Formats: sequence, structure tokens, C-alpha cells
Amino acid sequence: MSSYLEGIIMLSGINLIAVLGLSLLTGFAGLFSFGHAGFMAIGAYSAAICTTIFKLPFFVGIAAAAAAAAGASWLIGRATLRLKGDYFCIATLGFGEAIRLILDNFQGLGGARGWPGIPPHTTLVNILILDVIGVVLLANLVRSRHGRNMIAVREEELAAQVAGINTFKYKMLALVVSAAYAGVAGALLGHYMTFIQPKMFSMVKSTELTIIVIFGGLGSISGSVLGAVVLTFLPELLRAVDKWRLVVYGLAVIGIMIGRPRGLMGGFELTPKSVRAHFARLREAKAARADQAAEEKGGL
Amino acid sequence: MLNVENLHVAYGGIRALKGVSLRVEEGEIVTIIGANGAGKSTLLNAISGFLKPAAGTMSFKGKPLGRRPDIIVRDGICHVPEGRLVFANLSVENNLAMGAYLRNDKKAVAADLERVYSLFPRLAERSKQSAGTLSGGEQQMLAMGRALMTDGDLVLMDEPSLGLAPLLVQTVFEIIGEIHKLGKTILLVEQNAFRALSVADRAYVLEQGRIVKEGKASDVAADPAVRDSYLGAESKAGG
Amino acid sequence: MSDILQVRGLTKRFGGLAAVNEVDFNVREGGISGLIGPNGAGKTTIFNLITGVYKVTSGSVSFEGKDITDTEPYRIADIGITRTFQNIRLFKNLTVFDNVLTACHASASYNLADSLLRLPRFRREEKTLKEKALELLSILGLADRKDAIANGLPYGLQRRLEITRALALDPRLLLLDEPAAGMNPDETEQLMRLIGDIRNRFKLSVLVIEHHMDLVMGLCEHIVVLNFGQKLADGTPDAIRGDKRVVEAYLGGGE
Amino acid sequence: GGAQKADVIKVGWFGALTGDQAVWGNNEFNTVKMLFEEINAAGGVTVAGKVYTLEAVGYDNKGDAQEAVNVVRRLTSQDKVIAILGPNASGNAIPIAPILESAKVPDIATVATNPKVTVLDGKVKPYNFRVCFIDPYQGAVAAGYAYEVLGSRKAAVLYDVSDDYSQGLRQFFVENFKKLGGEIVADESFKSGDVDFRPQLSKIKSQNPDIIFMPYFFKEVALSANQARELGMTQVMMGGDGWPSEQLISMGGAAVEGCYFVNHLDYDDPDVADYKARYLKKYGIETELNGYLVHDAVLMLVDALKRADKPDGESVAKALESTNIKGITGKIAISPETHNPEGKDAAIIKIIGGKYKFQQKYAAK
Amino acid sequence: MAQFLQQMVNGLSIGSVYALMAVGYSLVYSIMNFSNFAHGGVIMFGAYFGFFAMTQLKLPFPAAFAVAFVGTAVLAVVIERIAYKPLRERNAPFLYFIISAMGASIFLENIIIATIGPTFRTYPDVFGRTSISLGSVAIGRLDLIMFVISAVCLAGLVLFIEKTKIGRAIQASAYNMKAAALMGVNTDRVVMIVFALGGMLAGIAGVFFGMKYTVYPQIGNITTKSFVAAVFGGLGSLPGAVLGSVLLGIIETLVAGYLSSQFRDLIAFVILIGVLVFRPTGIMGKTTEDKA
Ligand SMILES: Nc1ncnc2c1ncn2[C@@H]1O[C@H](COP(=O)(O)OP(=O)(O)OP(=O)(O)O)[C@@H](O)[C@H]1O
Ligand SMILES: Nc1ncnc2c1ncn2[C@@H]1O[C@H](COP(=O)(O)OP(=O)(O)OP(=O)(O)O)[C@@H](O)[C@H]1O
Ligand SMILES: [Mg+2]
Ligand SMILES: [Mg+2]
Repeated sequence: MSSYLEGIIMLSGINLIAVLGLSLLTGFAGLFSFGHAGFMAIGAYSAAICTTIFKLPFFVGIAAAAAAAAGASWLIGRATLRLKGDYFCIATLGFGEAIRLILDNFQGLGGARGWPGIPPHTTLVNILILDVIGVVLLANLVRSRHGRNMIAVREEELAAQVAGINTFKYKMLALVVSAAYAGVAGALLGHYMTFIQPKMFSMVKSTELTIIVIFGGLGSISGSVLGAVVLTFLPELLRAVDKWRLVVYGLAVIGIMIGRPRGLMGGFELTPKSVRAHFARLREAKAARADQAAEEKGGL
Repeated sequence: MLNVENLHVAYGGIRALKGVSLRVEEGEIVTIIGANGAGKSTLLNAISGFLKPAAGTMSFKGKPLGRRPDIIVRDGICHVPEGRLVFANLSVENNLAMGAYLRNDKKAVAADLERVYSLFPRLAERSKQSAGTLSGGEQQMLAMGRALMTDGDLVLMDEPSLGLAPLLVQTVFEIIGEIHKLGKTILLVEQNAFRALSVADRAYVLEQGRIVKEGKASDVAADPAVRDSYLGAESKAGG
Repeated sequence: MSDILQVRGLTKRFGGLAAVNEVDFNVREGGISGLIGPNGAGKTTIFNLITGVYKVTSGSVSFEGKDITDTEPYRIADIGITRTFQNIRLFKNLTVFDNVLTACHASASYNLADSLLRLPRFRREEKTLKEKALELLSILGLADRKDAIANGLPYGLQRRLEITRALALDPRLLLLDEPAAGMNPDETEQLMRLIGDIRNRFKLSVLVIEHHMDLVMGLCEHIVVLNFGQKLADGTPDAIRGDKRVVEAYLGGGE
Repeated sequence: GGAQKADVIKVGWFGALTGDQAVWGNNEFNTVKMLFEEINAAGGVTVAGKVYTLEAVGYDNKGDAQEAVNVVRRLTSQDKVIAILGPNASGNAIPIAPILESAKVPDIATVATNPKVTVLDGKVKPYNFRVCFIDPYQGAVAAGYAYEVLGSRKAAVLYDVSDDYSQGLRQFFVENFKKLGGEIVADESFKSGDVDFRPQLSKIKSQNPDIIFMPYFFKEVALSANQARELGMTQVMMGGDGWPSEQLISMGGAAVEGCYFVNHLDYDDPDVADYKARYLKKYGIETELNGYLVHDAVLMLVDALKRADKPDGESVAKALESTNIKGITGKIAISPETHNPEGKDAAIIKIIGGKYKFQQKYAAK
Repeated sequence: MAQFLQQMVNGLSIGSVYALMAVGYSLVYSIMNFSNFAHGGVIMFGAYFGFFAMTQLKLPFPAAFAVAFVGTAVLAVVIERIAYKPLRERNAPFLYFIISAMGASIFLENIIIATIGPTFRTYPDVFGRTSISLGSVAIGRLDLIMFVISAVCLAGLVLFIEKTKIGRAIQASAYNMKAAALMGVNTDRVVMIVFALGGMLAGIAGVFFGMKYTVYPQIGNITTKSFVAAVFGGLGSLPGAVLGSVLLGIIETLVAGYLSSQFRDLIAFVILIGVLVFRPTGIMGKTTEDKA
């Protein structure tokens, strides 16, 4: 495999982890975050501290990244999770920018000039292992009572409350888990690039992640997987068109939103069972259409 | 006045109306009764342009029905929707003003406003309150009042007595009577079939998307099958 | 029979408006009580106050002898009170089964680690949850619709689903806000029977808001009447039917 | 025709063609394409006795580090280039080092002035080179000139806290100015993307410095200079190599009159003027600073190619280590220890009458 | 003291830029209930329209100004038709609108870069760069004009929405399109009017932004700040958008002037969160309890 292809696969694998986390938050719990790159930054720097300064093994760095991002998200959640919709959105946006500003000013870790010399621990193998773990854990989570409670919060908050669901707690859980995923992604990214710089975790990165989640389809893990792969590869495929690349990218985003009502895989989960059910539904719908057509003719 | 022929409507794969034909003559009160989910609201929504029929034709005052809801309103059909749909962010007063959106003669509008307030004194009391905080019943009154303000010729009413206290249910039916006396034609959908049949001239029975019975209201009310499944205790007690 | 719920001096103001004003009443344990009154009398507001959706302006609510005034809504459900809404609030895009299954969550105790790793406890309890949800659905007659999306259900079935969801929490007190709204008399009658059955089967107490007098009079053992936020009367159906003030303010002369 | 078709050597370029750094990226890539055309038209390059033409393969990375890595992977493994020109941002040049190393392809960065681009933890990176001088040097030049030549004793600094270049220059200016005995009376910052600097400027104004050091790019320089003048500030302003651009004059106008900046070259030099004119003729717009540097990067590459044993990355990298040429930005003598052009004089430019007037060469002590 | 007064003037000036951007943004929000991230792109186009009208078409300022805001009104309507209308017609959740808007904003920024290039452009001098001095406090002439124009736009807009029939139809449609259609409102046209108005405001903001600062493809990014300001002031409330903008401008200025310019945005953010914790719907947002 060429190093180029390998690189893109690695990046989509890394993106995927962050996207999975955000998918839990946005797709399942219905919260919209503009600051996820901030959690990635926390993860990247925490992991780099572990491996570069303290010379600890990589997996310790990854665990530290997850823990640090989760901890930060818990704090920020305490302050902002009671806010609704766009108000929460703004709070996360502010958070993401604030993290970046702190890192920019913190010369101990390189400040805005960045931190080179991080060991290249990230490999295709450890990315793929973490991807699989990430997907399995997330799938397990959303199909448990905890996951269902998050979905209930998204669907109808008041009814969820009255059904005995502590909506604050479940929003927090979704936020913390998704931040931990973002932290892990940050750790992987840092050790893939061997260099981290606050700039890498800008709001553009956060919006990119959100676009992937929605592009893939809200509430669909397989959609997120597909979205992460497609949208990491798409800009690379568009390299040939040079500066028109982002023009096409923008159009593609609009196109999918208006062309695919629920994202690439919205509401649909790719499992053997669902595929069978889908075909069964298709057959039924076809039969129903034929039925209806016959009747309309008869009625005239 | 209104003619519906062989109307088919579907929600995605679910077929809600399967060839409904009906007509409403000028000056009539026509009622449609049917169980939950029979397709009554679907029928009214199709008439007022919110649902695109899969097949069928509709005409109003001899002309084919317009395509968009606002054009249909302009032609003189107004719709009191199921679930009220009052403008929660506007005051009661402004909700009523919205009713008169298409009208330009200020005097007549003012007179209609007076009449609405006298029909529903509660609305006059709450004229400055934002409609979203009204109680369920108050919102229903507002929805009726707002429809009166549009001054259409044909009024479609979707379960106007829904969620109203008995006293008000009585009032609502009185109001339907009054609106009718003002020369308006009414197509009424009601669960309270007993009441509906008693004010209506003619009636249709809708079952699972099909008209299964039609006729003079009194005949329909007397039909044993209808009595059994739609009129319930009230008719049994009354009859 | 003791009282499961006691409401004392309950008041709620919205700006200058006292939507509920110094209301006292009790709900009997194991009984079906009715809460009636003209539109805007404050019935729904009382439900909102009991279930913690609104903050009480003054007064208190106690349940089984314990003060529960201003408890968070989700805690109220744990304590044993659940409700339905006047404007149906289902988890619209989920299936009927998932609506109920979600509400069953409190019957399981597996933790986050159990679910992430699918430990035996998760499997065991999840199986019980699913069985419980299915059982409830079949008791309430929704079993054949279990895979339908809640939003597309006919109105009546949506109401029924809301009740099922409330029952999934094993309440001891069930609050129903206009369960028969939008039903025809026949369906209303079925609903009446259903509510009676539920009470007997699940051994719970019911407080129901309704405008269908057949249902209220036929079902309730005890009725509280509100008017303009205040309690107007309180008693057996017969007493209420005979109360001149109630007839005047609510029932109407014709009936 | 019997002319034998020459073999092609592919050279990569990358930088920002989109995003907020696009001005510089477009300028660089245009220059590379223009020079390659000229070289090919003049017969190409002879490597180890064989004639080759040059082909530029360029990609946009939006100024994004992650994309820089993708692009370099692509250039090395897919397009099989033998050398890469660019990028202009240090943050993009640093993370590509391991990939260059494993692909054995040298890179000549243009305006990446962070020391860590070529040297990390005291070790030189074998495949990273650059054509510009580095931040510590530029900072020292600016501080020295301000203190010793302009006689400033109280300096204020305004910098872009989220930009690596700006932060680096600020740091070395402040260190050197203090070492010389000067005082930093205000040390204010803004964030990339900001357009209003009056709060910071008002604060600086209240400290009444002799000089304001503004180590950032011309857009912000023009905006902040205009705003400072609007606030009635008359101080001399000074900056680094982010300043020079035709657009600085058109946007800054009178506000930047009489100000100084540290530059890589003297605009009045005939070689410089020649390139400038060629660029204007071909593209119809003025070149930017990046164009001069990538111009010299191309010279460096061509020189290395001529001296290389084989037209491959490893040999070119080896040849680059002993570069000693004269470019339009001055003498370029690459040090094998640092891969930086050592002893490159800085040019001090003053803006007079809307023109860049060369003042003197200045080397920091 | 002089510095304090100057800082207040600075804050007001920055605030009025945010305000001009935030009002159009907030207007669209109030009816469509989603954050129209393409607004920044439209503002950027406004700046270019005005610039080219003055430099290429050699129009006098008032004409160029008109070209700009008519152009952006059309642009905003076109974006609505292409990127939002199909979503509106199938009642897509607000997230889809936001993503579509982001797509549009990426498109707008990059189409400029790809066609006319990324260079910075400077407006010809219209109002003069000199400022009016009051003691030691300098007030920019352009700032004053902008301040007046923002105030006039806002007042006009509020009157239009509160007092006219179409305004009421806009409010009604904002709440429920279906119900508005039942009253005979052509909701499609209402949406068009709202986008045209929002676009016009964007054009005005763009021209002033371009004159005050400069014209470049990334102008849209600055609207993030006005987005924050609008939320801070209370989403969907036009006076709130203005108040939020001015407050944000002043807070930022005072933080930069007296606390730390390094941490300006951080401190401003903490203040913002503090306000939202106590007023979860912003300063002027309605705080009604959800009616259950
Ligand atoms: N938005 C929708 N999506 C899918 N199915 C729908 C939708 N709305 C209605 N239906 C289905 O269409 C059928 C007819 O519904 P409709 O609302 O017209 O009934 P109705 O007679 O008005 O009943 P009700 O008395 O409950 O108001 C029902 O089976 C219902 O489930
Ligand atoms: N959030 C609120 N803000 C302001 N006023 C409110 C609010 N909620 C309810 N009200 C007012 O309180 C009064 C009681 O309302 P409530 O919904 O409790 O009535 P109700 O008895 O349930 O009536 P209905 O039978 O019509 O549902 C009404 O006048 C209503 O306008
Ligand atoms: Mg209906
Ligand atoms: Mg109620």
C-alpha cells in the first residue's frame, strides 16, 4: 500500500473515532457541539505529555487523553448543559476557542508555535484496533438502557423526565463519553503527526466533525463510519481540481443534505438483520404500490 | 360548492385515503364521522392543500381547487385545524388579526372582531396574553375565532370540540349554528358524532380511508350500525 | 382507605395570574379520582406542579406521607407518580416497542460498564426488560403494532401508548390528562374499561382529568372540581352532579 | 524535428491555495510554474550529464498541518517527486519531516522561520532545508536596529497570539530588546482573524512607547496602523518579513509611512527588479514576498541538481547540504549542521512616499 | 479616564459592526429557527459587490451601496431556494439546515478565492479616515455613520415587523408555517421576504465592514462573533441582537484594555457563560416556562 493511501486510511480512522463520539452526542442525545476539536486538543496534549515528557507507554497516553478530555467535558457540562439548543452550541464554541487560546498562551507546551518531536506511536494497526473497539463500545452503549435514555432525551425532553430519566445526567454521560472519544482521537492524531499545534484544533475542525456526523446520518453508527471515510477521502479525490476543491466540497455538502433526506445512512443501521428487514420492506412497498395502482384504476 | 372525486392520499407507504368522493352544497352543514385514524383529518388537509393527493380531483365553486394553501384560503375555504395551531408567540389579539390577513375593509374586520369577542368573552379578557400560554380550551376558542375572522365561505372544522369542557362543547355547537346562520357552509369532522349529526344536514361515514355510508344526517344517525359503533352511550341513553 | 396524595394550599402564579390558587385535595389510595373544571381552570397546571414540571409558588404536595413539593420530575417518577400529557408527548420517531422499553429502564440495575461490555448482568436484565415491555404492550392491546413508528399511529393508539409508557415505570399513582380527548363515545367506553382494568391489575391509584362526563361519572369514585384556579367542590359523582355551582360553571344547564 | 525529448524530473510544491493563507500560496505556486517554464524553455537542467525538464506538481493544503502530511505523502509515494518546495508556514513544515525521511525526499521551506523546522533537540533533520533566515535572527535584527540605529528605549509589542510566526518573532524581539537595555512597556496580542485592534492600541498609547513592534502579516499591519493613526498615535512602527507586499501600501497608505521592517532582500537590487517585472508581466498582479523566496528555493534546487550524482532525492539532499549561491534574497550558504542559510544579511526597509526604500544591510550581533 | 472613555468608544464601534451583522442573522433565525451560517458569506459578497461597483463600474457611493444590498438580497434568496427550500418542504430537522448553511458558506468563500482570488482589497476613501477628537478621545467618522445606520436599520426593521401586516405574517410564520398558510399567507413569499431583508442587512454590513477594514474572502469568519453576540442578547430578538453586540464589543474592549489582551476571548467567554447560567435564553430572550 502506498504511504499516501495508508496515510489517508489512518486519518479517516482517527477522524472516525472523534466522529463516533460526536455521533453519540449529536445523533443520539441530540446535542450540537461546536467545540469538539477542543476535546481533541486536550487529548492530544495530555497524551503527548505522557509519552514525550514522562516517557510513558502509548496506551497510558491514550488513557490519559480520554480521561483528561472526559474530565474537562464534565466541568464544562456542569456549567452549560442546562442551556438549550443554540445556547449550548455557543457555549461549546466558546469552550473550543478558549482551550485553543490557553494552549496558544502556554509556552511550556510550545504555545502557538507548536510542539514537535512527539514519538510516532500511531500506526495503522493501533488505529484499526481502536476503531473496532470504539464501534463496538458505542453500539453496545446505544443499545442499552443508558443509550435509550439518551435517545429519549433527544426525542422529547419533558416526556423523558416524566418517565424518570434524569435528563441532565444522560446529557452529561453522552457529553463525557463523546469527549473521551475525541480525546483518544486527539492522542492518535498527535502521535501520527508527531507535532501538535493549537491551530490544528480550530473551529473548522469541529465543524468538519459535525458535518461528517450529519452527512453520515444522525443516529446511525454505520453512517458515521461511512461519513468519516467518504468525507476524509473526498477532499483527497478532489486534489486534481486545485482551488475549486472546496467549492465542490461545499456543493457536495448541500447536495447530500437536500438529496438524502436523512444523511447517507439516516436511521438505518448496517447489520445483517437490518439488511434483511430492509429488503423485506422494499418488497412490501412494491406490492402496496401495485395494489394501489390497481385500485386507483378501478375507482375511475 | 365543493366536489371531491376519487381522492387517494398516502403518507409514504401508508395509504390513508383510498378513493374518497364527497360533495358539499352551498349553505349546508355536512359532517364526516369515523373512528380514530379513519382519515378524516387527512381528508381536510388534502382539501386545504397541505397534502398532495396521489390521485383524484377536487373542485370548489365549479373551478378546480388551487394548488397552495394560501390560494385555497383566498378562494374562500378556511380550515380550523386539528390541534388548534394557534400562533403561540403572538397575543390573542394578533392571532385574530392574522385571521383577517387577506381582508382589507377595516370596518368589517372590526365588526367581526367584536362578534368573536362576544361569542368568546374569555378571549376578550385575555386579548394581550400570548396564545401559547392559554389553556387547551382557550386555544380551541381562539382557533375558532381566528377562522371566523378569515370570512371564508366554506369552513372546514376538524374536531372543534376536542378537549373542551361540556359547557363549551355546547357553546361550540351553538357557534357552529350561528356561523351557519351567517350564510357559511360547513364541513365538520367530529368525534362527538351524536352532536355533529344533530346539527348537520348530511353526513358521511369514513372507515379506513373509504366512505362506507352517506345520507341525510338523521338517516345516518338512525342507522343501527352507526349507532353501535359511533354514537355510544350517549345515544343509547338518549334513544 | 388512606390518602396516597395530599395537596395543601397549592398555588401557582404566572405573572399576575393565579392559575392555581390555594387548592387542597386528596387522592385516595387504590381509587380512581377525577379532576374536572372548565377550560383554563388550572387542572393541567396542577399536574405540572405535582410532577415537578412547574415550580410551586406556595403550598405543598405530599405523596404517601412524604413531602414531594418541587421535586425534580425524574425523581417524581422514581417515587412512584407518572403521568400522560394533554398534548401527547411520545418519543415520536421511535417504535412503539422502543417507547415502552425506554420507559422500563428503571426496572434494570445494570451499570454503564455492564452495557459497554455486554456482561452477563446486562444480558439477563435486558431480557427481562424486553419481556416486560412486551407484556405491557399485550395487556394494553398494542402488541401487534409494536414495530410501528409512534408518530404514525392513530390518535387513540398514541394515547394508549402514552399510558403504557407511564405504566412501564410501575407507578403507584397514575395521572391521566384528558385521555379520552379526540375519541368517539365508543372508544371512550373502551378506554373507561381499560382504566378500570389497569387500576385493578396494577393495584394503583388514578387521578384523571377529563371533559367526557360519561367517563368521569362512570369511573371516578371521587371528584374534585376546579374553577378559576380554585376548588369549587369535592365529592362523589352524585354529589357533584347535584351541585348547583358545578352545573352552572361547568356542566351546563342542558345536561 | 529530430530533437530528442528530454526526461522529466518532477518537483513537488505545496502551500495554501485556499483558506486565509491563500494569497501567499498562489504567489509561490505561480512563481514556481513560471520559473520552471523559463528553465525548460532555456533547455532544462543537466543532471549527471543528462538533460531533464522540470515539472511542478502542486497541491493545496489550506495551510492545514494535517493536510500537509497528506499532501507530502501523496507527492512522495504517488507522484514520486524528487524534491519539494514550500511550505511557507512552520507549522506545516515541521510535521512532514518523518515522511520526507522515510521517502528520502528533501524539502526546501520558503518562509518557515521557526528554528525547529530543520533542527530538533540539537539534531539536524536530514531532509529539511530552508531558504529564509530564522526567527531568532530576525527578532535580533529588529531589536538591534530599533535600539541602536533608531535609538528607541521604550518599545511596545502587538502580536498575533494564535500565530506561530508572530509569537516566535515577538519572543526573540522582546528577549533581545531587553538584553540591549530597552524596556518593553506594553506587550499586547490579538487573535488571527481579528480586525479591530483599537482596544490594544489604546492601551499601548497610554504607555507612550518610542516604537511599536508589529510582527505579523500585512493585512493586520495595515489595519492596525490605520487604527493607530486614527487614535492619534504617531509612533514609528516596525515589523518583520510579514510586511512587504504591494497591498500593504494600498491598504495602509499614509498610516505606514515612515515605518521600518526587516526584509530578506533589497527591492532596488536589479535581479529582484527583473523577477518582479517578469512576474507582473505574466500574471498581471504584483508578486509577494513568498515569490522571492520560492524563487531562490528554485535556484537552490537547480544548483543542487546540477551538482547531484543522480536525479533522486537522496543525491539532491546531499548536494543541497553544500549549497553556496547568490540568490535575489542574498547570499545563500547552507550550513550542514543546521540546514539554514547562515550569515544571510537582513535588509532594513523604510516606507517613504509609498515606496519601499532600502536603508541598509543589518546583521545582528 | 481618557483611556477609559476611548475604550468605551472603541467598544461601541466594534459592537456596532457586530450589531449590523447580528441583526440580519437574528432576523433569519427568528423565522427559520436555525443559525444561518451562510450569512457571513453573504456579508462577504456584499463587501465585494460594493467594492466592484465603486472601482469597476465607477459608481458613486450611494449607487454602489444600493448595488451591494440589492445584490445580496438576491443572493440570499437564491441560497434559500437552493439550499434550504427543499429541506423546508420536507420539514427536515434544524440540524440539516445548519449543515446545508455550512456547505453554502464554504462554497461562497471558496468560489471567490477560485474566481477572483484571495487578495485583499481596499475601498476607495469615501468618508475620510480622519477622526473627530473630543479632548483626547478619538471617534471615527465612519463609526458614527455606521452607528446611525445600524440604529436606523434596526428601528425600521422593528417597526416593519411589529406594525405591518407582512411583519405580523412573518411572526406568525415564524411560529408555524402551516397555520400561517391557513390564514392565507403565502409562506413561501414570506420566507423570501425574510431572506431578502436578511440579505439586504448583510449587504449593508458588508459594505461598511469593507470600508472600515478591508475586503477579503474570509470576512465571513468574523460573523462567528456576531453569532455569539446574537445568542448572548437572546436569539430571535432583534433588540437583543443589538444589545448583545454592543455589550460583547464593550466587554471585549475592556478585557483587552484592562485585564489581558492575551486572554481577551477567554475572559469574554467566561462572562458570556456566566450570563447564560443566570439567563439561559440570553439577555432579551423570552424566559417562559415550557407549557406542558
Ligand atoms: N404524518 C403521518 N405519517 C404517517 N401516517 C400518518 C400521518 N398522519 C396520519 N397518518 C395515518 O393516516 C391515517 C389517517 O389519519 P388521520 O389523522 O387522517 O385520521 P383521523 O380520522 O383524523 O383520526 P383522529 O380521529 O385520530 O384524528 C391513520 O392511520 C394515521 O396513522
Ligand atoms: N406557562 C404558562 N404561562 C402563563 N400562563 C399559563 C401557563 N400555563 C398555564 N397558564 C394559564 O393558567 C391557566 C390554567 O391553565 P391549565 O392549562 O392548567 O388549564 P386546564 O384546566 O388544564 O384547562 P384545559 O381543560 O383547557 O386544558 C390558563 O388560564 C392558562 O392560560
Ligand atoms: Mg383527525
Ligand atoms: Mg389542560
